[in-house]
Amino acid sequence: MHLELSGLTKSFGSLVANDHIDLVIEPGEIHCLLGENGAGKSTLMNMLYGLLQPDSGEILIDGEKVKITSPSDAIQHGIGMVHQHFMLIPVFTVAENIMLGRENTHPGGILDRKKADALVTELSERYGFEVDPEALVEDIPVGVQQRVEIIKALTNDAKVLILDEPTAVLTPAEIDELITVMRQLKENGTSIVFITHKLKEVKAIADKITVIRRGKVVGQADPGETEEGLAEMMVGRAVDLVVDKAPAQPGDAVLRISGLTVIDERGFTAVDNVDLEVRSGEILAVAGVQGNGQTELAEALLGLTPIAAGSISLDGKDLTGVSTRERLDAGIGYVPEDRGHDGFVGPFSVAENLVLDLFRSEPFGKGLMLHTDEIEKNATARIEEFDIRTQGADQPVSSLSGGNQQKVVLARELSRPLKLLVASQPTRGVDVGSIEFLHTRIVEERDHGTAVLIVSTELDEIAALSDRVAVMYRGKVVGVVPSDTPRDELGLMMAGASRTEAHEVAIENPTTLGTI
Amino acid sequence: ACGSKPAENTAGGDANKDFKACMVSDSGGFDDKSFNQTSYEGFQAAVKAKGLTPVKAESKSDNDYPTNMTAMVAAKCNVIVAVGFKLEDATDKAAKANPSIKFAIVDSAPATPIENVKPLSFNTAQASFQAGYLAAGMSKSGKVGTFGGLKIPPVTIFMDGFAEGVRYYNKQKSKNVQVLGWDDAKQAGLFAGGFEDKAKGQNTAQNLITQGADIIFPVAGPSGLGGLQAAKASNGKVNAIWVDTDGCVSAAEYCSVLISSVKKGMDVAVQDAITSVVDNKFDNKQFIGTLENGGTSLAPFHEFDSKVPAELKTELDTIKADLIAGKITLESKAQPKAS
Amino acid sequence: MSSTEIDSRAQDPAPAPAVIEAPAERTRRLRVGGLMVVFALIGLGLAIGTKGGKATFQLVSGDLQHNLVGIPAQPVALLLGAFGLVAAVAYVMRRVPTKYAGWLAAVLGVSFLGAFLCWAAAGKTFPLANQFQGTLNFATPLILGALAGVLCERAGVINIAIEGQFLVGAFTAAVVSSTTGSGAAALIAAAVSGVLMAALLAVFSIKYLVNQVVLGVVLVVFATGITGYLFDQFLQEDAANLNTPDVLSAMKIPLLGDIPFFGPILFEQTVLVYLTYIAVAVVTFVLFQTRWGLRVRAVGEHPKAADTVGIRVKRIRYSAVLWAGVLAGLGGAFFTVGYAGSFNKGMTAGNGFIALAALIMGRWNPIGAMVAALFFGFATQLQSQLQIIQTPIPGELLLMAPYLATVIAVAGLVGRVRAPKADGEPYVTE
Amino acid sequence: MSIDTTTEPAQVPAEPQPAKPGRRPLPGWAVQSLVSLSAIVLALLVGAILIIIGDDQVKTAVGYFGAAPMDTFSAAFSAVGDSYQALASGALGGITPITESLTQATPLICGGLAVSLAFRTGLFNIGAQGQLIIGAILAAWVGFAWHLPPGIHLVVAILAGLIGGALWGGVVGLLKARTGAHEVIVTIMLNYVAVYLLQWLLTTTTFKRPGREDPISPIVDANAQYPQFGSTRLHVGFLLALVAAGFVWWLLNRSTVGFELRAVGANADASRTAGMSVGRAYFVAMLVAGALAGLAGTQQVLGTDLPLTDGVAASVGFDAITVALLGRGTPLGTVLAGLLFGALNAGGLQMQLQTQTPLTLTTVLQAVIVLFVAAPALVRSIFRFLPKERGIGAVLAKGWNG
Ligand SMILES: Nc1ncnc2c1ncn2[C@@H]1O[C@H](COP(=O)(O)OP(=O)(O)OP(=O)(O)O)[C@@H](O)[C@H]1O
Ligand SMILES: Nc1ncnc2c1ncn2[C@@H]1O[C@H](COP(=O)(O)OP(=O)(O)OP(=O)(O)O)[C@@H](O)[C@H]1O
Ligand SMILES: [Mg+2]
Ligand SMILES: [Mg+2]
Repeated sequence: MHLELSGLTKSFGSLVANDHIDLVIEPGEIHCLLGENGAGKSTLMNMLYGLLQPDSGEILIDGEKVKITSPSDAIQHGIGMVHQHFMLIPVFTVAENIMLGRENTHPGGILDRKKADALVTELSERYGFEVDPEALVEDIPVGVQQRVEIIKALTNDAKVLILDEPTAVLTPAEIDELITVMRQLKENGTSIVFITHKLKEVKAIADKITVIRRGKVVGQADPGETEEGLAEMMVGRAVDLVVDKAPAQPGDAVLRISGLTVIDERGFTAVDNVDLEVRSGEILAVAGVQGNGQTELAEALLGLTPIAAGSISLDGKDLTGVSTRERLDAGIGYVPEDRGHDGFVGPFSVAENLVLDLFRSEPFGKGLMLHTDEIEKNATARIEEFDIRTQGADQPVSSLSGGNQQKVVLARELSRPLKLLVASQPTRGVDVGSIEFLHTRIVEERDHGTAVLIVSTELDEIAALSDRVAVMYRGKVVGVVPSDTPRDELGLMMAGASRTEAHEVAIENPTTLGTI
Repeated sequence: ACGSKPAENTAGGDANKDFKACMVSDSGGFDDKSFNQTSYEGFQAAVKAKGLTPVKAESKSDNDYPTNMTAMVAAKCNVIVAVGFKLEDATDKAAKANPSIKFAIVDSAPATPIENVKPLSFNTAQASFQAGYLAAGMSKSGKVGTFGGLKIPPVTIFMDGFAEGVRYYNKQKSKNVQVLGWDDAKQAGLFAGGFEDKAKGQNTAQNLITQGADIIFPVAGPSGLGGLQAAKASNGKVNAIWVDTDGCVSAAEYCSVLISSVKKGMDVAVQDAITSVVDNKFDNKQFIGTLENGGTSLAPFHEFDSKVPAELKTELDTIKADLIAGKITLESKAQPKAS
Repeated sequence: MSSTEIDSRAQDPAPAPAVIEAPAERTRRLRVGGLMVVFALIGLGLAIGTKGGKATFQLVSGDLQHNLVGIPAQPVALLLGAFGLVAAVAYVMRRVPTKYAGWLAAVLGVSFLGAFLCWAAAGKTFPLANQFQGTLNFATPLILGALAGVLCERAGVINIAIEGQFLVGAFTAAVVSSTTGSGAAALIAAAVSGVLMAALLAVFSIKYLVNQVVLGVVLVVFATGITGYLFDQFLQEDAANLNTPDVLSAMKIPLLGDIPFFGPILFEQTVLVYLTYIAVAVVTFVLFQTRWGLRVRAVGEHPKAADTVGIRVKRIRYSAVLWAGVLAGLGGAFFTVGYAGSFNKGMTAGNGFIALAALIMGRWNPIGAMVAALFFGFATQLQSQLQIIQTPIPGELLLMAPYLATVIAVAGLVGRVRAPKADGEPYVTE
Repeated sequence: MSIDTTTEPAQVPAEPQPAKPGRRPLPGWAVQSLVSLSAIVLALLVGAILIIIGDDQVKTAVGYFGAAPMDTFSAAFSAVGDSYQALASGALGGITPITESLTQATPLICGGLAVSLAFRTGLFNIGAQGQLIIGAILAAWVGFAWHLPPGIHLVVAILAGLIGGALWGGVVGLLKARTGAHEVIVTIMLNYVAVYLLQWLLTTTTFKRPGREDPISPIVDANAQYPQFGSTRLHVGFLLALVAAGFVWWLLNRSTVGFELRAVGANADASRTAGMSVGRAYFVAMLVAGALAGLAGTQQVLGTDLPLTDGVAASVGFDAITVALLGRGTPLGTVLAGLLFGALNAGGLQMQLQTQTPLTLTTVLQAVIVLFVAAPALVRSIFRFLPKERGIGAVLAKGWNG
């Protein structure tokens, strides 16, 4: 299918999110879209998929003008999409999610669940996925959820498949798998629009690259282009992809975790007898596939999840069983994994969010009194310092772009003296320009002598930031390795291999991304 | 519907058109199938008979009493009738401030008499006593039942009288008819918990029926209508006695199951009170409706006229005479005390 | 070890069930268990205080002389009390696999109730069949209302307006039955009026994006006002023609009606009660086994996801809310043609709010809502019966009991509930 | 103090909206005033239809419509005209009506604040009714059973009312925090419990008026009564209501506790992550909300000469929900909405008196006004000339999940 977008324009209020965008997608090509956060990639794809209506411009399929006013139109035209934010219903089973919208039924509208199960099984076999059709989506790991999304998109026999940041939550091995599937689809003549912030992936798979900046197409690039070149096109200035950081000068252990065990709500052992130490002035990265206990580990450190056994101490002070507030007061800074959920209060202003865990103490509050002028003053300073792009300190944080929201959270946590910074996925979904800034700030914090614990599924991030890496698998720490461990080896450890096993296997079976 | 325009209706007696008769309801409203409604009927009767100008104000809540009372005074009413004990404070206050206006209050009496307030009270225990006797005499199962809306004296006075009537019957006849739903000695019994929920009233009555009661005496306003519905649904096995008004008139659809009703003559009392003001015969003496003055009475048997044995009818008359003569005295503490 | 082996492990990082109990689980166990022990002890205490003699239970409604079973009150009460205590202690001590722990609570519940009844009925006759009969009477409108709520809220539209729908349904059924004399017409009219109220709810929440909590409360006020006004201006003046509905008559279902004990209770009822049974079954089935139900649940959980697979979110929401209107309207009809006859102002007396509570207590599940409604109906009926047979418990306390029991049940047993994720959130598309 | 009811909700401030530059001929509050004004006009139209169909003269005139059609219209016009004139004069036509309106508004404002405050914390407080009742019970009891010097007696009685309400609200918050029990269920149930408790207490000798069998308490001592303004029924409780509104505003916007409450209301997870105790916030919010409802309770028994009866709460607790919603959960909005409802109540009584229009009409009017105010899009589709409002009014409670 030959797809042409011509002069597509979309504004939100006074903001022009897409400005006369032209794009051609040839049959059987993998077309990468690159751009900063808020560049307008998702907006463009949402118009193609009928979720948004263009203000002007048109969509042509095989030379013919079509009107796509809803996702069902798009589906009928053979367009499938995997959305940036999961479009799965957590309380439904995999099969239910996949059949939704195109249910096979017995007479009387009664669901034919057998057929749906069979379809899931068939598709997952065809593409080498392993998915249990009866499992509840909320119970399966994010990586598997992503597969369900892909199966969902494939069941429509889409001629054009849009993948909006599908790899943000996948392990290297899973990304490899996805790349294989994409190639397989391409061979069958399916065109793919692929959006990602990871330049390595782009280079590995793209046939064509289009870069979008501030709602306009700024050019096409060749897959042979260097990462720095691509980054510069995206951001419009030279970007340092490697964080300049001096070797760590670790001091004494600040955080001591021993025998930590967390049982989750479903009764499963999420964190299994973990011992770890983080020293002042070093960054320890916890690597692992999402759902292997890192989230619970971080939450347990903050007292957000009750622990079943073990102890946590900070600077020799026992924190086990102490409230979250006391832990924050003891000098822990925390950047949660899901910023929208746990990191900020959406309807609150930037200024209020910047003091979300500081408002009780001077100068922002005293006793019952809240000092709003001090809060304003603080906001002005932090916005300046962290280059938060906002129309004012009283703008609600929910209306900021993802990268800027993340800056608000980080600015808040770094604006008080810390002994330990715990940051989960500090740059998920954030563009390269903002990543550069956020990474620099985290390293600065380390250099001030703060102990830093980063939880990340992103091997690039781990490579860029960490001084040591602890790999978690099924709630256990399978090994603590130096930061220069090859990514294939880390990838294998994240799948449960011990360090020595991983070392051997990685040499025998290099992955696509590992060799770039 | 293309009729011709009716001529202006000036025929009715409007002899006293500049005499304003006013009435304020309590929060039950004039449609409460109970004392507000009955009082209102008396009010209307007086207005019609004397050709007065009527002003009525319903109260949606307790908050409205002072407001409505003030508004009545402002409207230059000649006589203001307040319905219900909850209006007493507002009435007393308005009366003291406006000595030229006459007041009457239903179901209440100021602790110390006020010059221009006529209290209208009713000793419905007397007619209820007859009703209890009647019920006991008519019961085949040997069990009769009663329930109230809330445990308040205007309600329990009926239940007291009823229970005493049954006991009197047992004593006279050496029978053992039981009263379910009220123990007047312990002052404990069955209540629906309110006056609105008709379904709940019905279910409550049904529970009495299950326990064997074949005559139901509901004292719960609209909720009590549910009790009549329960009787009706029993297809003749269960009958009922209504309160306040003659049920065959106010709730005609249930007449077939109504043996009789305990009438509380608020209509007559209100009418008389208003008329007395018009006729310049007002006094502030407390009116206590009794069997003697017809302020409370047993309603006609209507459809049961042929089913109530003549002997029983005679006995009821005797009881009435005895009550009037003071040969029978009632124990109920809820009876109005003459002030 | 090959890479594929490792990969396949990576696909399934689901950890093994824990040997140690999760802290949250433990808290819950101790809370529920503590409550169970308290109740077990109360049960035992009552058993000890039970008078001698027989407690008689009547098994078939009707003449109180027949179908009686007498049991020695105190011994049975003691036995049940002890049984309950064992169950409670076993629960607290985790002596039964977690899977079956719920059964212990059920065992305790039944034995506590049994002991309580023995205590209350010692030397008296307790009409057991009537207890269930009354439970059903109280619960029927609550079930219909709660089901209406389930349908709405599963589709993502909060329905606080059940009370309003009840009132309008009751009013319409009464008027139509009075004017046409047809029970069927009355039920249809009640359903239609329920749908009209639902249409207000739907249009204002789905099209005009009005906050649904605001909307629900306002619709109740509106329904109270409008039925009250029409009653004042019309029904009051012409009650004979407008407000003398015929109550539906009970029909016995052959065979089913002959089942001992429950037969006459469940299967000698009006068509409205049968419609209620059908509604529970149909709503449960439709919601969980049909295409429409799947879509309803989808738009209530994650409307955007449903949209992306081509489902018309608003259309599904409209249909769910309107169908719910049918149920709520019928629930309203119960108050007039279904049971009590003529209409009077405010006659639903807060039952719509109780239905709302039942829906939440039943965790937005049709069966759960039914159980909650039955629980409430049972408690209400029990207090009424106990008032008649006269127990040492003061009547005033008995009147409060159903409400207190609900609070205890919710705080002690139900705990945190989770509404459909998108419940109350309007869906806005560009 | 003169208040123009028709424009009251107009000044309800919008919740912070993302500022979007653009051509806006009118400021946001002006647009909102217009919408609210239009909503009231629409509601009066709906009311007019009801008045016409219910009017006896119109009914008669319709009977001979063919013979004299104009009669029907003139009857309709005069019915509506008379009714609304009475409504307006009862609400605003002079000192007495205005003070009546304010008196009626007083408990509605406090009750509305109780609901609003809980809303802002993410709780749906249906229990103002019960909280008010308990507050009234304690305040009345202190008022008539204790005998204290002037001033002190009033203060103690008010405190008792606050404590009573706070207890009843606090239980809800505590259960929610500790066990997760849904506040909607608990508040509904506790309303009933409060009513039955009150009914029971009124049969005890402690509460019964000496010499009376009726369930009615003595009126509180003069020392325990709110001083009244001149000969009107308006009392100092009204000022307290305004003070309470100011307090709630301060609490929400200028205090650390309020910051926490609002944060928990807007995003409980993020608040917890930021070290706040969500459970404590629920508890505190319900405690204060209960106290505010209790204050409304004191206004019932210490303010307007009312003894304690089973109807002492009237329907204030439920009307308060509507008031809070109309006021969009803000203190100022709640005050204005309370004044509007108070005026409608007072006017409705006058309307009934002069034109025999049932009070239920006021109820319909109140519902329809809130309905239209909450649906500006609908109002705008009827009155096309209205400019577009930016964003839709603040969403209070998002859903059951907070
Ligand atoms: N519904 C909306 N309303 C208002 N503004 C919007 C809306 N959706 C997107 N925008 C704005 O449009 C711009 C483009 O957003 P878009 O989601 O397309 O970015 P993106 O390129 O996909 O970014 P990311 O890499 O973070 O996913 C952003 O500035 C965003 O704030
Ligand atoms: N109503 C709105 N007004 C203004 N901006 C909005 C609105 N809705 C969404 N946006 C912006 O649109 C952008 C795209 O939304 P989206 O949900 O894709 O977030 P995102 O930036 O991709 O975040 P993340 O990085 O967490 O995925 C975000 O930057 C968000 O701030
Ligand atoms: Mg995007
Ligand atoms: Mg993003």
